[in-house]
Amino acid sequence: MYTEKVMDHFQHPRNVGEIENASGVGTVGNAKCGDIMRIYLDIDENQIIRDVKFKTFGCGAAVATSSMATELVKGKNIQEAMQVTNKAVMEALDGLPPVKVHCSLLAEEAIHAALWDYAEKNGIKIEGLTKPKSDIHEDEEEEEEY
Amino acid sequence: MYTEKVMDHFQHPRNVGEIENASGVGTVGNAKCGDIMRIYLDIDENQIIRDVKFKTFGCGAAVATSSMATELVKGKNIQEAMQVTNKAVMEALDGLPPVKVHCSLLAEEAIHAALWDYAEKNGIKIEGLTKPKSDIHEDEEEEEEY
Amino acid sequence: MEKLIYLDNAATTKTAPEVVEAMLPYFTEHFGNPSSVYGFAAANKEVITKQRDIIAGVLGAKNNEIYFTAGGTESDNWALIATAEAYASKGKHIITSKIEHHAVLHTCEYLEKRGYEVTYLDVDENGLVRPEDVEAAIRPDTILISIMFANNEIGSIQPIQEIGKIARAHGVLFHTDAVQAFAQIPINVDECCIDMLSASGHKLNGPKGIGFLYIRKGVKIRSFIHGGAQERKRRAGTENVPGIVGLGKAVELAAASMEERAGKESGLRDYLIGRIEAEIPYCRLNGDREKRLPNNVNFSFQFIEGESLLIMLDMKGICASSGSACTSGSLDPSHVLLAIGLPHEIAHGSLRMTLGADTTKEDLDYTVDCLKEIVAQLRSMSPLYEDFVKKQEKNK
Amino acid sequence: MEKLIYLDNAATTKTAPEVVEAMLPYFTEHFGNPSSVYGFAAANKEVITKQRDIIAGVLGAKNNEIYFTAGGTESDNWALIATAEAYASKGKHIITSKIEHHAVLHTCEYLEKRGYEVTYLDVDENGLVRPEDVEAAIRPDTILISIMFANNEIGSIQPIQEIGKIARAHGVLFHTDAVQAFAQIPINVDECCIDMLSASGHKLNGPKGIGFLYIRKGVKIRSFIHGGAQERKRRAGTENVPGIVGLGKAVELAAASMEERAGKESGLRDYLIGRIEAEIPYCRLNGDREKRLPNNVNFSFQFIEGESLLIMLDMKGICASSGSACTSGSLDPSHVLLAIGLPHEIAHGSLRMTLGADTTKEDLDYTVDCLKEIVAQLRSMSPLYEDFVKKQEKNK
Ligand SMILES: Cc1ncc(COP(=O)(O)O)c(C=O)c1O
Ligand SMILES: Cc1ncc(COP(=O)(O)O)c(C=O)c1O
Repeated sequence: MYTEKVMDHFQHPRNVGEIENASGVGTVGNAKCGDIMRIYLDIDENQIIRDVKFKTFGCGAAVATSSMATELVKGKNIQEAMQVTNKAVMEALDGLPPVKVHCSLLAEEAIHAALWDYAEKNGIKIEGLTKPKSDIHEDEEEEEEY
Repeated sequence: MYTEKVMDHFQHPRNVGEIENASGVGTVGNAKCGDIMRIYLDIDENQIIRDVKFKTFGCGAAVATSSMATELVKGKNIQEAMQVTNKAVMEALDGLPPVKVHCSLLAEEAIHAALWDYAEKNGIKIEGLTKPKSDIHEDEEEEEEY
Repeated sequence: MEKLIYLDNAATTKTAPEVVEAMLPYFTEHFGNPSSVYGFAAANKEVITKQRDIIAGVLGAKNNEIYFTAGGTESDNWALIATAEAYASKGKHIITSKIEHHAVLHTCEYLEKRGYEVTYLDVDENGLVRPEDVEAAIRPDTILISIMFANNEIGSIQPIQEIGKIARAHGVLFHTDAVQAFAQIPINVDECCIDMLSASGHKLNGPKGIGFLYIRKGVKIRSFIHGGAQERKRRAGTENVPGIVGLGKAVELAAASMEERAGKESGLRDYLIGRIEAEIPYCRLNGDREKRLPNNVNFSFQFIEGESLLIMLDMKGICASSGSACTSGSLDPSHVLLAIGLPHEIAHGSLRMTLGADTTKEDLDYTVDCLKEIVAQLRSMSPLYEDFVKKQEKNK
Repeated sequence: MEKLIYLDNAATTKTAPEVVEAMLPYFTEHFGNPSSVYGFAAANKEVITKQRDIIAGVLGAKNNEIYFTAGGTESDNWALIATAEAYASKGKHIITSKIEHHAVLHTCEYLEKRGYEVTYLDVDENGLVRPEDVEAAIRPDTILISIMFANNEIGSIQPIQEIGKIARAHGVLFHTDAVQAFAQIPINVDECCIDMLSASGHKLNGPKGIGFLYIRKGVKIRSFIHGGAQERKRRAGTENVPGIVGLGKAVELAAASMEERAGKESGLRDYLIGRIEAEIPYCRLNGDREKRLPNNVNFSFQFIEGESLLIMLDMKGICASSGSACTSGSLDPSHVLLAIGLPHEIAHGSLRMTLGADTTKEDLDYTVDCLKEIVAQLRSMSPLYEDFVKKQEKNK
């Protein structure tokens, strides 16, 4: 079902944990749908992401996308971090099964939510960043296509 | 499907043939339904069935019941021959599959038809004998019983 | 029984040993449920996909257009009933032929009871549907045309491409029951404009209890069997993994050998037809002489009845079948033989012999020798033959 | 993979080697079509009858009340749809429960779209239907009650005898999906007043793609799959002879060992439940503790999600299943777990382990050891657990 990369990131998730007094924290998803991701960012004065940690409640893909997303933003500046889309996460993982694509969206959203928190705390505006939806599943509805 | 007796009578049918100038001949069934039986009787002046022959177009059971029916009436007087019912034929064959029961009816009917012919020719009345139906299948209709 | 000459490959075939071998590991080793998460079982999902690829390849279809079922009958039921339900708002008229298998005909009768109207097309004396009849039968409320690819009794191969094109031109869905034709003769679903196609494993040296329905992408029919999300949510029930693997293997083998087999079988078929016609009087070949399945021979022998013939052949170790009523427990002989215009008594005296990959010329020689003898014997005890001979003598 | 501990016997079972052995001759040797006239194939008809005898014997039913199908799903579809059609003139109301298998629930939804009305009964927190609820739901137009014998996820065994008696008293037909219960626990169709019963081969060490529907004599439902005259004209399609033989063998074996197996398995089951409850905090046993299938264990582990758990167990060679949405590709967790009142996030963290005849105490010890470790690991990376711990610390 999952690629080797996904399995690797699931089995050995990078950057699991918390950051005390983080520059920004974002939590997305909801327990109802079975995925919650929380991202902690430690951002320095040059707007470089010095450290990043995550915690995730969810399936294998949810864990792997969180892990990969943290890897992709680590050491980047916030502008670069904004470029880490769900597509980028998926590509870095060599793809996801169709039913799991929403996990990668969640990872993107979690990064954005943490950046939003950072921006709010510091009273700055990040280009292209909008307030995170509280539930990214809301507008998803599966309709089988034959 | 068939008992050993049926198979024996099918493989080695007794009394196949014709009787020239028979005392009575009866043909029943119709080609539409796939069975036709013709019975020839040679009846002596004491109303004893001296000889009997048959010809049958039909399935294995049709042949076997004709054969058995001829065996059962041979040497009997016409009153005794009237007692050779389809049940008697079936029993003598150790039974028939349910879908083949009509063959034994046909055999009974064929004997009766030949007797009727004999009675007509000789202007006598045989107790319990009615004019043969031209098609014994008419009032059969299968309705599956669950 | 010593000798066994199996000439009933249209009824069912021997499962090829390679097929059984391919299936075996999926009973006791890789027995997992393909819907499971763990690798041990999830691997079976890919195994199924592989079989789908094989089948799609043979038909010129796409992988996700193949749906596994429990056999040809279920496939036919699904195609007809689900189309009727899905397109009821467009119309309730279905076109089929009088020579379809009961899996189609009885399903049509079921639909008739549920408010649908069915046109049963006549066939010509060779058992062929006339494409112009199909076209003439199409109405604004026609939602489906279902014509079999080749007939199971008399082997006639229908003008499927012409019919498919007519269906397409009129925007009507086209289903074909290819249970007898698939992997026996070439079929391309695009060239023939086929929207749905039924097939069954056990007719092509695969296992019983497995088949498939091809459904062209875009055809909006739903499930026939409701439940779990298997087969892209269109056919519920835990996948019959060994069956699917066996079917895939059988299709692979059949497709690879198709041309060679067809050549060999049609040669033997014509040899058998030739000998019977030359050596047994008062017989008639049923079905088209040219547009005919490579393995099908069907004769009517006048004055005798099919079941007797079958039993006598059986006693000689020969397995064949008949359109006689007696073999089905019903009173009427084969609807196919009646549809090509045979009188009842001729239809009752029919014999179908369907060759297989193993059939040899020696088998057929032995069969004809037996047949000659048996036909003569049965005629000698037939009142119909007696009448016929007497009439002939009178006319002399 | 080195070690394989298979704890997903409710999903499917390994086909018993004796079953495969019993089937084998029917692929390549006795491959004939049971409807044929010649002895070679007609013998298969008797073989099928023998299997019917075995199954009927186990249920206290009559031979001709057993009809072979392609599996539990088809049996459920047949029972519901054909009853709905046959008794529509009496009424269009059906009663079932919220915890049925999708084979029943989705068929009910299909019937709802076709004008039927379905009452889905609630269950109590242990997953049991209340007989009084069944009785209260009966209306003059109720034609069918369909309640599963035992639940496939949480193993709860329903009060089938009480429900059957209520159905009988009110003159309503009673169907039970016994796919998980048949040959695992004793069932007598007369004692339980069961009119129809579904079962599936692959749940009891038989083959996939075969099952049966018991239909009490007198129940006037017709075919669901239309075509040939097989199965006393009630289920068309060439008989899956190897499958039927395999099913018969499996039932024979399962019935003979039922009592002993149930004793052994329920002992192991309770051992597993005991260790988990003692050693893993924040967990909940789902399903009734007493009225429970001998082989079913189902837990929810708070703060973690089921699919992750399954993958981690898989990495340790342990096969299990979960009611998590992620394992089914849908967004909602198991409808069964929601029906017993679990909140979504708890339902997502469920784990089902279903034992088999081969399961050993060592397997379970190893499983619990792994489980402890994995649950701790997943909790350590769960934001829900983080929040919970922080809240607890605050409250101290
Ligand atoms: C033309 C045709 N259609 C459908 C079927 C039904 O296939 P099955 O018996 O495998 O369900 C058959 C064979 O019996 C057939 O010959
Ligand atoms: C309770 C129940 N009913 C029906 C089914 C369907 O059986 P099958 O998948 O064999 O069609 C299953 C198993 O999947 C089940 O557990």
